[in-house]
Amino acid sequence: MQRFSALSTRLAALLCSLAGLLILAGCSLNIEGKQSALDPKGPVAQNQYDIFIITLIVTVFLFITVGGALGWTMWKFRLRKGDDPRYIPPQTHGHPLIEIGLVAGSAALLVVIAIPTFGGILLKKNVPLHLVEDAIEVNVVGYQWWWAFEYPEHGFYTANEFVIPAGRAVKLNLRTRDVLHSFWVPKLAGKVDLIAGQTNFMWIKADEPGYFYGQCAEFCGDSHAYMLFRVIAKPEAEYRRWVRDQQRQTANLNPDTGPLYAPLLARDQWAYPEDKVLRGAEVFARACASCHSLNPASQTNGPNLAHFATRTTIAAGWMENEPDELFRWIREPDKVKPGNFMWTGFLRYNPETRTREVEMAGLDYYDLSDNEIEAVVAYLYTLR
Amino acid sequence: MSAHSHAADDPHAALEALKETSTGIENKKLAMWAFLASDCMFFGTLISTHLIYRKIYPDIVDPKAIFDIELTGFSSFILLMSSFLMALSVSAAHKGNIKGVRWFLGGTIFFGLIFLCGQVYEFHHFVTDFGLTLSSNVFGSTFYVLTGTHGVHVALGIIWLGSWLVYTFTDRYKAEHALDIEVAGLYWHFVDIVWIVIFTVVYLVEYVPFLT
Amino acid sequence: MIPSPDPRLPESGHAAVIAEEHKKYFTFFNVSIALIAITAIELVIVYFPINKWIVLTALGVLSLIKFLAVIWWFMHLKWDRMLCTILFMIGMVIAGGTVTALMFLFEEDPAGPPMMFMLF
Amino acid sequence: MATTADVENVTHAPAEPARTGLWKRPLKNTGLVGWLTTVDHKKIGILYAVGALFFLLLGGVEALIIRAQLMFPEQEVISARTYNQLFTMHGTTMIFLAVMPLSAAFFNYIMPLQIGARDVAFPRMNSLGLWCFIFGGIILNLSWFFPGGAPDVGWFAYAPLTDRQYSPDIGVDFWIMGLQILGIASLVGSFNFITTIINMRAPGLSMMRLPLFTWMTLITSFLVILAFPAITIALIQLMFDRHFGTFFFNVEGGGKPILWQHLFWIFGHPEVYILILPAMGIISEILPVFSRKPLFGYPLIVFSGAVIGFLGFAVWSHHMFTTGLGVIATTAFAFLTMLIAIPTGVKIFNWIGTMWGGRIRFTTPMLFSVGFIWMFMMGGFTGIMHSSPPVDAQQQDTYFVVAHFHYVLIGGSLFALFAGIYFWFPKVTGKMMSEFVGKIVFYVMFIGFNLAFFPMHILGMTGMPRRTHTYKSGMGWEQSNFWSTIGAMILGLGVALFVIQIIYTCFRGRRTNGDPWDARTLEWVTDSPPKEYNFAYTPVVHARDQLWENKHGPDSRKMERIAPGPHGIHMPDQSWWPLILAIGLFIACLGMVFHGEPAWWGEEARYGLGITICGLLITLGSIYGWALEGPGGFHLHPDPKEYDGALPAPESSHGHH
Repeated sequence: MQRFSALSTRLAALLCSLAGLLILAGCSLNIEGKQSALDPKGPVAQNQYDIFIITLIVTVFLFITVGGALGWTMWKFRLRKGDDPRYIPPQTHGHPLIEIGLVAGSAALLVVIAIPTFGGILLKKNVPLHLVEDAIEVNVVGYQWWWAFEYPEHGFYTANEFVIPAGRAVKLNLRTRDVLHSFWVPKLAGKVDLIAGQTNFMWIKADEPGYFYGQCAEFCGDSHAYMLFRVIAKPEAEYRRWVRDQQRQTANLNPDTGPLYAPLLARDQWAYPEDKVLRGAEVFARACASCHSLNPASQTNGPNLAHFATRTTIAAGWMENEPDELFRWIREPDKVKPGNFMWTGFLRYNPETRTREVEMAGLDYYDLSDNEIEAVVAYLYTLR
Repeated sequence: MSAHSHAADDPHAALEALKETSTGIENKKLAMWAFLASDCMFFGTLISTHLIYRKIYPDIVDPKAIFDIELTGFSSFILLMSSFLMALSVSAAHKGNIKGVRWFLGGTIFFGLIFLCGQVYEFHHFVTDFGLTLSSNVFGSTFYVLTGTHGVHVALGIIWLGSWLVYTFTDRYKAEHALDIEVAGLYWHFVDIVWIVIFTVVYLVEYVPFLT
Repeated sequence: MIPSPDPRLPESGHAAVIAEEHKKYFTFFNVSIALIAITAIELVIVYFPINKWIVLTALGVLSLIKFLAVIWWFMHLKWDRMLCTILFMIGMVIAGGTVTALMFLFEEDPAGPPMMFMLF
Repeated sequence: MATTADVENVTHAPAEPARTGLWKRPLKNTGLVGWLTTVDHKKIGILYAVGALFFLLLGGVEALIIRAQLMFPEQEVISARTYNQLFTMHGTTMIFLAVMPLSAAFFNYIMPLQIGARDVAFPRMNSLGLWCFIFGGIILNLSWFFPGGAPDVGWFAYAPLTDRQYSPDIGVDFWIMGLQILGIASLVGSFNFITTIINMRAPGLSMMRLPLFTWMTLITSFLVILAFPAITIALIQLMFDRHFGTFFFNVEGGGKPILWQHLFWIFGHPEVYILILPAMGIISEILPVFSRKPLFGYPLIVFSGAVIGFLGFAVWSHHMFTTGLGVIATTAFAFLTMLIAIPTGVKIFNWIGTMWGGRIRFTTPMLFSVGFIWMFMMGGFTGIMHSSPPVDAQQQDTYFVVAHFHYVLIGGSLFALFAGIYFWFPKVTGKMMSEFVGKIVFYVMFIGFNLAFFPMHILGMTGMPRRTHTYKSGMGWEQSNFWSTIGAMILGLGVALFVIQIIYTCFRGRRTNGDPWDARTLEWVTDSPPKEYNFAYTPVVHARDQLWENKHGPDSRKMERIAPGPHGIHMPDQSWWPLILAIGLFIACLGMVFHGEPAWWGEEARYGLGITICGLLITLGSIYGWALEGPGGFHLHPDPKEYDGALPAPESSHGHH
């Protein structure tokens, strides 16, 4: 037993020093992941990263000094083999000077964190003066479980991914249509919540063009994990072209006055035969159009699908925008994203019956055949 | 009960015999004060909810148009009076004046009932004449839940004091029950001071001239 | 059945208790008169066409006086041990601080207009 | 001076227990009735501990299922809905049904012994707290068995997701009523502990001589009585929203869901300290014993505990840094939060100071205590990180925060509570837990815990949000998640081993004497396990670590004993009423749950209110039964031979060992 005790003491010390090393190894790395906050690409994220590093240095310093003292104490004053276990060490009760000194010391370290913290709070709240001139504005609206992005200066909507000009600040007004969400693109900025009943503000800026992963960070119900989005930073010229393209109508919205797709593209660019596309348009008008607007200037209950074919992802960033994936998404949306309204239809709560009633039917109701879905897929890919 | 033979020569024991508790405050009284400290937070939360929504939506309802400040003022007067009588019942209980306890407790309960009737009348008036219900707007929600919680406190107080009133007529009532009446009284006074706050921040401030 | 007086006190102190409680009677009476008077004043001053801040401050001070009067005399804090007052004040201070902080936080609503003291 | 010798003169008059109420008051303190009607703080403490350990295992199993689901990307071990229910119930269970009641078990069992009291101030109220806890746990977990299932809104239950519009199912109603009844449990318990500690200390045991654990019990109890009202009111408002159509948090009616967050965290932050302060108290008891030194800087530790408690009410919005608070509010809450680091640091410094210069024995309780300091330091330091809002903006709602609070709650609270169990187990049962197995449990848990939660820091910083039931492959989260799951399983193994060890020791454990650790405080002065009357005499305390002074101190600081009077020791009678009262509340809560559920109960849901009223009438009736039956009581005349199993004769300073 005695030997085991000594062994375990040694083991404890070893484990503790290992834990310390892990801390150093784990946190001081600049970990590049698709969604890593340790790989900042914009001033807000950079500022937050810098302050994080300051706190890291302070806490690692504390961990080494306090932990060192603790480890040393454990080692030095342990009961050794052969010691008299009944030895009574001096019964000291404390020393005010030591204690006051330690309190003052830790307070001083906190000041080191507090000062840049204050700067960071101010930075996140307001676009700096030199950037505010050519900042653009985007209204972000969270829905269960997707994102709508509105460009109020240009009058169009898009969904689940949006393009920003690299090098320019983007002011984001955050609102939600239902429950709480949180807008988070780690490489550009820390999150800000979308709170029902109020509008929140944040700003982002991408220093260089890039493709940034974002995700809802506030629990928002069944499919919270599937509420992703993308921010695409493009060079100024490409951004302008993108804005111009987005403002264009992609489809003729009145079925009586002509084909439902925009005849803007050369036929050879189409991957699908025209009759299939036309059939898809009809199915879309019947089963999808009540929720999905094809007019870039209007927003209905579901994601705006104008220019759908230009997007890189579908299902709120969960799947790549490829025909197979799209087919599966339309075939079984309830399996891909449990609880989502594309399947059940748009529900509205009736306070009288205290139940949720279907306001607009979903695909569960329409029960599309595989052929019809293929046609819709064909049609959707014409929406450039 | 746990007095022992050494009470006279041992100072600790003498202290114990006299006071029974470490601080000299009876357990029940101390627990009641702790409860009242906690109850401050209950009402603090309710009052802040009401004030916050009142501030966010100043125009949702014009309380001046529906409040009847004369009635509420009278209710406040009634509740203050009941508090006065409660203090007298406690005093009488400590004196061993059981008749006084009965009369003053009866008066306290009577005034409490009048207050409660006033509140029921007020609620009824709001619902029938102004259509203000729990679910008509935020003001209705916060107002009824705040004043209703206070009303429930009053009602529980009446039940509590009523039980003691009945108890004084039984032969189980003993002199040491003065403490229980004092504790019930603490609760009753607390209900009164909560009303002092509610009367000011929910009713009176609405009448301050600039608020139109 | 006439119960014996408060058992906490020695028998010899009974007369003293009675005298003490008699004195309390007049204190309670005076306090209650004061409370009613203050309530009446409150009811009148809200109609005074003077600066709202004066009225609001007066209202605050007057209700505070009422509040303190009730806990100090009616609730026996004057005669009880200090600990009761401290215990209750812990609750009061934290509750009061929380209410104040909440009111302030909801003034800071970035979406709405500056609502500072719209009510008060 | 009074000594035990007086007792020999006492006649052993038979005690005649009172029999009042609707039925005979239970007299037998053994068997099932004995446990159901007990008012003995020790039995109540044991029941608390058993219940809490049961729920700890339940919550642990929930956690393991969660980790299994996250082991690999894009898995479908369980559905999204089930996952959401699991993490909601895991959080709620661990906080309200495992850690808090386990702390309450120690409050109940240890605190009265530490202050030399016969019992708590209100024994029947203590029993009410226990039964409310049990029924609260039952209500919460009943939700699994009803259509719609358990709540799936998170333990924080942010509005408006909890609105009937977004959560039409019955789960949230179960959650509301379960928490409400658990709140009652905590509140009545805390009023009781406050009264007990302030009022029932042994003669000479001044506040500044109180054992640290008792101090932390007192501060925790204050936190409970001041924090729980906020959530109680918030829950009532939410209940009104869901059942009676009010607009407190309903956006369409003008409600502000942000208000829920404020009210929730006004409760929620002090709650964090409610979970950790008892653990700190336990550590502050164990470290001196195994270092053979008094606590370093006792007054400062007490004071910093009080400061932590007080500041705990002034920092709630640091859980809401990302909700768009104003600059002033954000800054104020950030700086106040940083301020809390100072008293917390003081405690760590003083614990090191306690060990410094001592003679440290690394027994199992000591290992867990030292493990606590290390792990709590880790959790504390990550806490300092997200006290800074800009840093928090990246860490909030990510696995970094999950790592942080598990370091504080497992590495912190749970390790300390386990240390407490190993430390006081011989006190409670009179049997020693095996040191060898105990150390294995510690190392398995320590390794498993760090493997499970350290990678989560990295997960969080590389962008993995919390409360997501799955994640895409290729995000760089696979490795960490895999190892984290492995770690969680090792941790689970450690806990399982621990439970097996406890059960084994209960039946087969080695008997021990009253003071196996050479301890310092008053609870070790009596028998182990203590007799139902705790102390056969009233201890008169002359020093802070009274037992240590008894053994090693000068004569002037040795304890004195006042023998009971000729009537013997007064014991309260057992009672059915606390249990019946809790059943009444249980019925009332269930009625309220069903009231909101027309979806599967149809029009009959309106009977829910009727059930609630019946439940409340039972409650009211039991209050009358309770009051009229009175505390009752009988007198015990302890056999002089039973006195002070562990206390050495005051004359000899080296009588022990």
